[in-house]
Amino acid sequence: MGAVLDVAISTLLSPIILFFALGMFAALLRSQMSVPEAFAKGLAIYLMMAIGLKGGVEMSKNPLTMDVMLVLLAGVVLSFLIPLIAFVLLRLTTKLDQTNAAATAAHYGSISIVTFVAATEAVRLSGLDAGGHLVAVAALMETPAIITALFLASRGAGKRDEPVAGSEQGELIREVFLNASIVVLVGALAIGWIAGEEGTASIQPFFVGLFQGVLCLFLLDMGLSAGRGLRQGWRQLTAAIVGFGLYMPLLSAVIAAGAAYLLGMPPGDAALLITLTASASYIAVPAAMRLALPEAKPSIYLTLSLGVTFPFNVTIGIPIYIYLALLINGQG
Amino acid sequence: MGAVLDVAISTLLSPIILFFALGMFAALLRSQMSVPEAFAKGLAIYLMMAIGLKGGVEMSKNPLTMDVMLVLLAGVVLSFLIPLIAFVLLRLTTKLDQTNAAATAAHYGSISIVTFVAATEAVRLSGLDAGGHLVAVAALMETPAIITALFLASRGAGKRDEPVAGSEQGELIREVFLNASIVVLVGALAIGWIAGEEGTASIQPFFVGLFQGVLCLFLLDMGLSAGRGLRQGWRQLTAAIVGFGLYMPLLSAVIAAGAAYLLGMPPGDAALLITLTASASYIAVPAAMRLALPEAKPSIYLTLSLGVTFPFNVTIGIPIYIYLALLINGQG
Amino acid sequence: MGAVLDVAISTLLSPIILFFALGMFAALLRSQMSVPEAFAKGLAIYLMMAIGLKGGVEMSKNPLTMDVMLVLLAGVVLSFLIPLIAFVLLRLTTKLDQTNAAATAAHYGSISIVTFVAATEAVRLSGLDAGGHLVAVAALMETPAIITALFLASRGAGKRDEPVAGSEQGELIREVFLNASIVVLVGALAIGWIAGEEGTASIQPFFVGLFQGVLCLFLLDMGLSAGRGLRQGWRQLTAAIVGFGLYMPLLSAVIAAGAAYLLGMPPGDAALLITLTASASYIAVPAAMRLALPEAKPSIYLTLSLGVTFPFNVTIGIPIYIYLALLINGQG
Amino acid sequence: MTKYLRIELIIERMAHKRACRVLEAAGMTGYTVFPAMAGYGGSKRWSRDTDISASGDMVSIVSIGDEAKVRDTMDEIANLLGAHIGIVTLTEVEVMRPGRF
Amino acid sequence: MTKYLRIELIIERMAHKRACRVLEAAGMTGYTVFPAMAGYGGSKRWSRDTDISASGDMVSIVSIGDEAKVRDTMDEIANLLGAHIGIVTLTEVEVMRPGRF
Amino acid sequence: MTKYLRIELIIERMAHKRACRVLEAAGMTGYTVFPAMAGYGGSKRWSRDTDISASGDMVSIVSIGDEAKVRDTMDEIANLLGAHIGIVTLTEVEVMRPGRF
Ligand SMILES: Nc1ncnc2c1ncn2[C@@H]1O[C@H](COP(=O)(O)O)[C@@H](O)[C@H]1O
Ligand SMILES: Nc1ncnc2c1ncn2[C@@H]1O[C@H](COP(=O)(O)O)[C@@H](O)[C@H]1O
Ligand SMILES: Nc1ncnc2c1ncn2[C@@H]1O[C@H](COP(=O)(O)O)[C@@H](O)[C@H]1O
Ligand code: NA
Ligand code: NA
Ligand code: NA
Repeated sequence: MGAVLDVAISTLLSPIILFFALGMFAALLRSQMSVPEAFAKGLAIYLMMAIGLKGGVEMSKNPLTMDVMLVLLAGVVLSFLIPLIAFVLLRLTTKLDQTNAAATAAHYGSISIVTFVAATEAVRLSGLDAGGHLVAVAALMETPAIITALFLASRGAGKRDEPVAGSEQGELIREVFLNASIVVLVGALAIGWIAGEEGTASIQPFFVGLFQGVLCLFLLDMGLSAGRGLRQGWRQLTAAIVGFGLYMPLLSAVIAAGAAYLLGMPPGDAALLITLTASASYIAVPAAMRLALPEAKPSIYLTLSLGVTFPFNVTIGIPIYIYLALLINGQG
Repeated sequence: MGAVLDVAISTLLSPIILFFALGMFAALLRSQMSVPEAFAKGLAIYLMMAIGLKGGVEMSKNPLTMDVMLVLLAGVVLSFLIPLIAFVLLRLTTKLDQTNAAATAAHYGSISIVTFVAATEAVRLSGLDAGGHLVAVAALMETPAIITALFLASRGAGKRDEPVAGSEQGELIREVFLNASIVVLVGALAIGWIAGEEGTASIQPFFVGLFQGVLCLFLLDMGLSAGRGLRQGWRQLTAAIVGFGLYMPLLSAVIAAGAAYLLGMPPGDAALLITLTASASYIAVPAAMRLALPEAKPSIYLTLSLGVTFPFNVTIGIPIYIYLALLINGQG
Repeated sequence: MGAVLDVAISTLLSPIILFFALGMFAALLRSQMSVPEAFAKGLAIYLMMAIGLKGGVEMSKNPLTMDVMLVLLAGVVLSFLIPLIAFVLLRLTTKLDQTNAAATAAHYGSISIVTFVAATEAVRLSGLDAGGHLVAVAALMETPAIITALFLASRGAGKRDEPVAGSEQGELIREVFLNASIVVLVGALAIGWIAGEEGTASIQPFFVGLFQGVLCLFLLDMGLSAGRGLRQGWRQLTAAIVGFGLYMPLLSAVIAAGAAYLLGMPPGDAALLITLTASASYIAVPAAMRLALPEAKPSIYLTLSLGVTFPFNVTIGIPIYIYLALLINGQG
Repeated sequence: MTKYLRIELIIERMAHKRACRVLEAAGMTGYTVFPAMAGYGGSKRWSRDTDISASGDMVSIVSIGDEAKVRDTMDEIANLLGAHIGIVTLTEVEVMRPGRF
Repeated sequence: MTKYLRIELIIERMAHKRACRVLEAAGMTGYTVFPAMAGYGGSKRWSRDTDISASGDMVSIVSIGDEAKVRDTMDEIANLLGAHIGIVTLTEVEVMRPGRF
Repeated sequence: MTKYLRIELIIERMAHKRACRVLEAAGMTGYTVFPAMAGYGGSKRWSRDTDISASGDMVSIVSIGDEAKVRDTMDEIANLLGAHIGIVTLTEVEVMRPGRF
């Protein structure tokens, strides 16, 4: 427990989280500063390449075992499943209508790559190890939640039958399965796997050496986004909705911990699977929702995911998830 | 003296200054090349994060002494004071009206972070040391000059009484005290201070290792901006105005040297305080002036600050300022 | 021969090429992902600075010999000459009209810096050495081809006599001789030469350490561009045109190999000269053509150069060019 | 005399390809898309540089065509805007080289 | 029949929030802001990518509303443009879904 | 009463300086250039972020002036568009502060 507290404190005082706090603070004080969108998007691509490569290189060191395959499968199942639970809870405890509840649920079934990265750091600081295949799990968990949400939103009568004008066969599928983060994560994972440690040696200074620093810059921007979203959108959030943004990750975490326990995952891997399940999307899913459920309100699902759940996860959540992972391994 | 000449020459031949010269040269030859604004702005944020972190880490090594506090105070006083002198000189020697003179004066009271960074390099090359708190001085010196200038501009009769339509209580204050460079400099300084050397070790490759290189890229862009500004704006500058852009930094430098002497500052610190005082703003103050004194002409104050004073400072000025700093320490 | 095959394979499996393939693959699958233009353009400037500096530093180590001068001259002559051959072949084998044939020919006479960089890597992997002056050759080879093409396009009757409205004396010359890549390449080369190894030591972590990694990111973007161009433009390309895009580089390579043989160039240098001659422009020349020959169709020349020749060169071409270079040195 | 209209369609960036397909399908000869950087509507503000998800981003699609074709296009556009947020205006314009529309 | 007008206000980027506040205060239902990249006026040129201070940048604010509301807004806009550089045009437009303005 | 026209010229980015020079030479008091991000014409699509050569990029140049001056400008613009791709529209607008045009 003491060790977990140490992790919690060193997480909170790490420059990455401090820059996030700086951004959030500046936005709440209504500073006009911003990171240009093109630059931030470039950094996001860098981060995903780096994560993918790292995972791929690590995976290239060990053969693909049945255990690994089961973890991948567990991730997919969790991503399909969590939105169901989230949807039911939202409908019972908040006043959100079917569409908004489904759209919000999709966010919680999908994942946040930055939360994943922050957890990777915390896991390392805790002296634990995690396998490269968790990056593959992350990529796999992005989309199933969207499918569940679309199913939930379309249930019941009165739904639009004819497609929206101009919509095209396959456009949603392309958006969902071939969005930047999946293409880059999976592609870089494969490249890391093929090229291996030796083949990627010459690009390590860029992708490994700079990773932490770039993350600081990116989190400054995320803090600005989250703070501004919160300042502008908090009126749309009732107490019940905010509550959901705080207890849902914990609930997801417990479910994921159960799965990790059943699969006998080592603590590092388990901590990352739990974090992925507990994290909520704020890039890929909002984009997909604009196409698939345009009548759902971004000011609800985005404010909640980026302004409430993300800050909660990277500060308080991750130490809890590591603790859970130790617990199921009898080391809590 | 010989040592100073050496510094002067190695300053002039450092890649940083050579890239600035390249940009200026290309712009004067009317090359169409440009660095995309979003990319340059991203690099500027990086540079300020790096400077702030470095200062903060250094400050974390020593306790905050009374001496440090006095230097901070001296910076603030100089920033308040210099615009008064600049304003009087501009009104006496040029034909600028009250508003334009006040706006221009604000630029010379505030500071240029890139000039500061170039001086930091030159100080290091001269074998001197400088304290991290000079970064805090830089942040503190950005804004007082703006306040003085607004006061100068609003004196006298016939000034607008009712506020501009759409202007909002506090918008100027936010712009002035919470602009990107202050938020990032002060924030990163605090983060460096809190996290210390150990806490920032993992982000050093990004923020320390790359600093000089990024600076080259940024100065290429500054050269392009300065050259293009000069080419398009030189017609607006009379000889008297250009003269001001060259002697004002020297005058400021002498005043700052006096302050540094009174405070007994070591040569490295003194050189940086002198440079800050001698430098002129070209990002933060122009932005504030567009809001506060929209009738003042950017083609005057910006061309002068970016096209005349900045090149003067980074080439000839800095070696002189180091020499002054050695002089007041009896080492000239 | 075995060694060449090894190079071919390690070229094909290097992360740089794999990222290019990833981008191309994603684009062909119609993924919506993209690298923001401002970010990609910033990276391009970085890459050219890095290449120029490296070449300049290497050149600073040896005196400028007559041999070097002759290689520079050979590059210029090849760039003037190749478009003539390309033009004749295009007119004979395809249905392109005079203007489109001339515009396309210009691309093949000029060079691709990224192909050059990829060849530099492959040369290094083959255990060969190459001189820094090849960077100067690259810069010199960019423009002569454009002049030849303009001459070819303007031959014959019925050509526009009066200039296009708004066109300005010298605008084309500035675009052609002072475009970003020439300014940055030549400027950085000069700076590297002046500052030398010692003077550039502090910027090496940025410009040398990161180079390979940045290249991966840039090639991901190039793959996306090439793939998308191909997907949208392939209908404009007849088999004869595609054929030209594949045999023309080989023909250019053989001619350049002849020149290299006559000049007695060592294998590393020869491989790079051959690659430059075989490579085709996709940034500088298209821009110049929009100004000088606006009636030529980008969907032809750009799709061919970026979608056909570039992928051919970086995968299959480069190993062949290295083999040719060994051959003329009696080591094939 | 043929009358020409300029369609200006301000729509979510994520949905703009749908609008583009509608315009193409209706036989408009061309259109041009411009990125917006900020906006306000329904008492909410958005700004490109401060929203990491970019889900609030809008673009403006400008397309010029003759009246008949533009009027035809409007039905499908209305269908599209039933699902998405956005506004459309039509302005009468004079064109050069009318033959090309 | 209600007439609808499209306001196009080209103004300094630094001052655009003031204009936005004016529009909001006047009860316009929405507006959209577009970044300009270059321009010319008063015999001076500016260009976004070549001015590091960004102090010359302009933006265009487009806002559609019914005539009455737009006319009301113009007084305050005039006050704003007394202090800032910028130009305003009003164009008569046809709107779809008039109810929303 | 003087009539004011708004020129909107959608033209290739590479050629936009030529258009700007034409406008300046014709005595227009100002213009503003906006970057486009995508478009369609001649059954080809282009998109800024996906074309590394940027040779397909278009911009929109907006310039407001009185009718006489705008009409004068059109001849030279026609000459320019003989060589380059692009479209021009003229719209009648109401201006504030007419003195400045
Ligand atoms: N009257 C209007 N004029 C111009 N743009 C508008 C207007 N109303 C809405 N918009 C744009 O459309 C977006 C969505 O508006 P709304 O549909 O009202 O939520 C806003 O953020 C604006 O960018
Ligand atoms: N007649 C005009 N048409 C379009 N934009 C203009 C016009 N006049 C001025 N502008 C824009 O407003 C800016 C400032 O112009 P000025 O107020 O004349 O200094 C210029 O740089 C242009 O971007
Ligand atoms: N009718 C139109 N309305 C708006 N923009 C157009 C139109 N036609 C062409 N464009 C723009 O001009 C570019 C070139 O078109 P084109 O000259 O038809 O090849 C297109 O990619 C569009 O950006
Ligand atoms: Na989740
Ligand atoms: Na100063
Ligand atoms: Na070539």
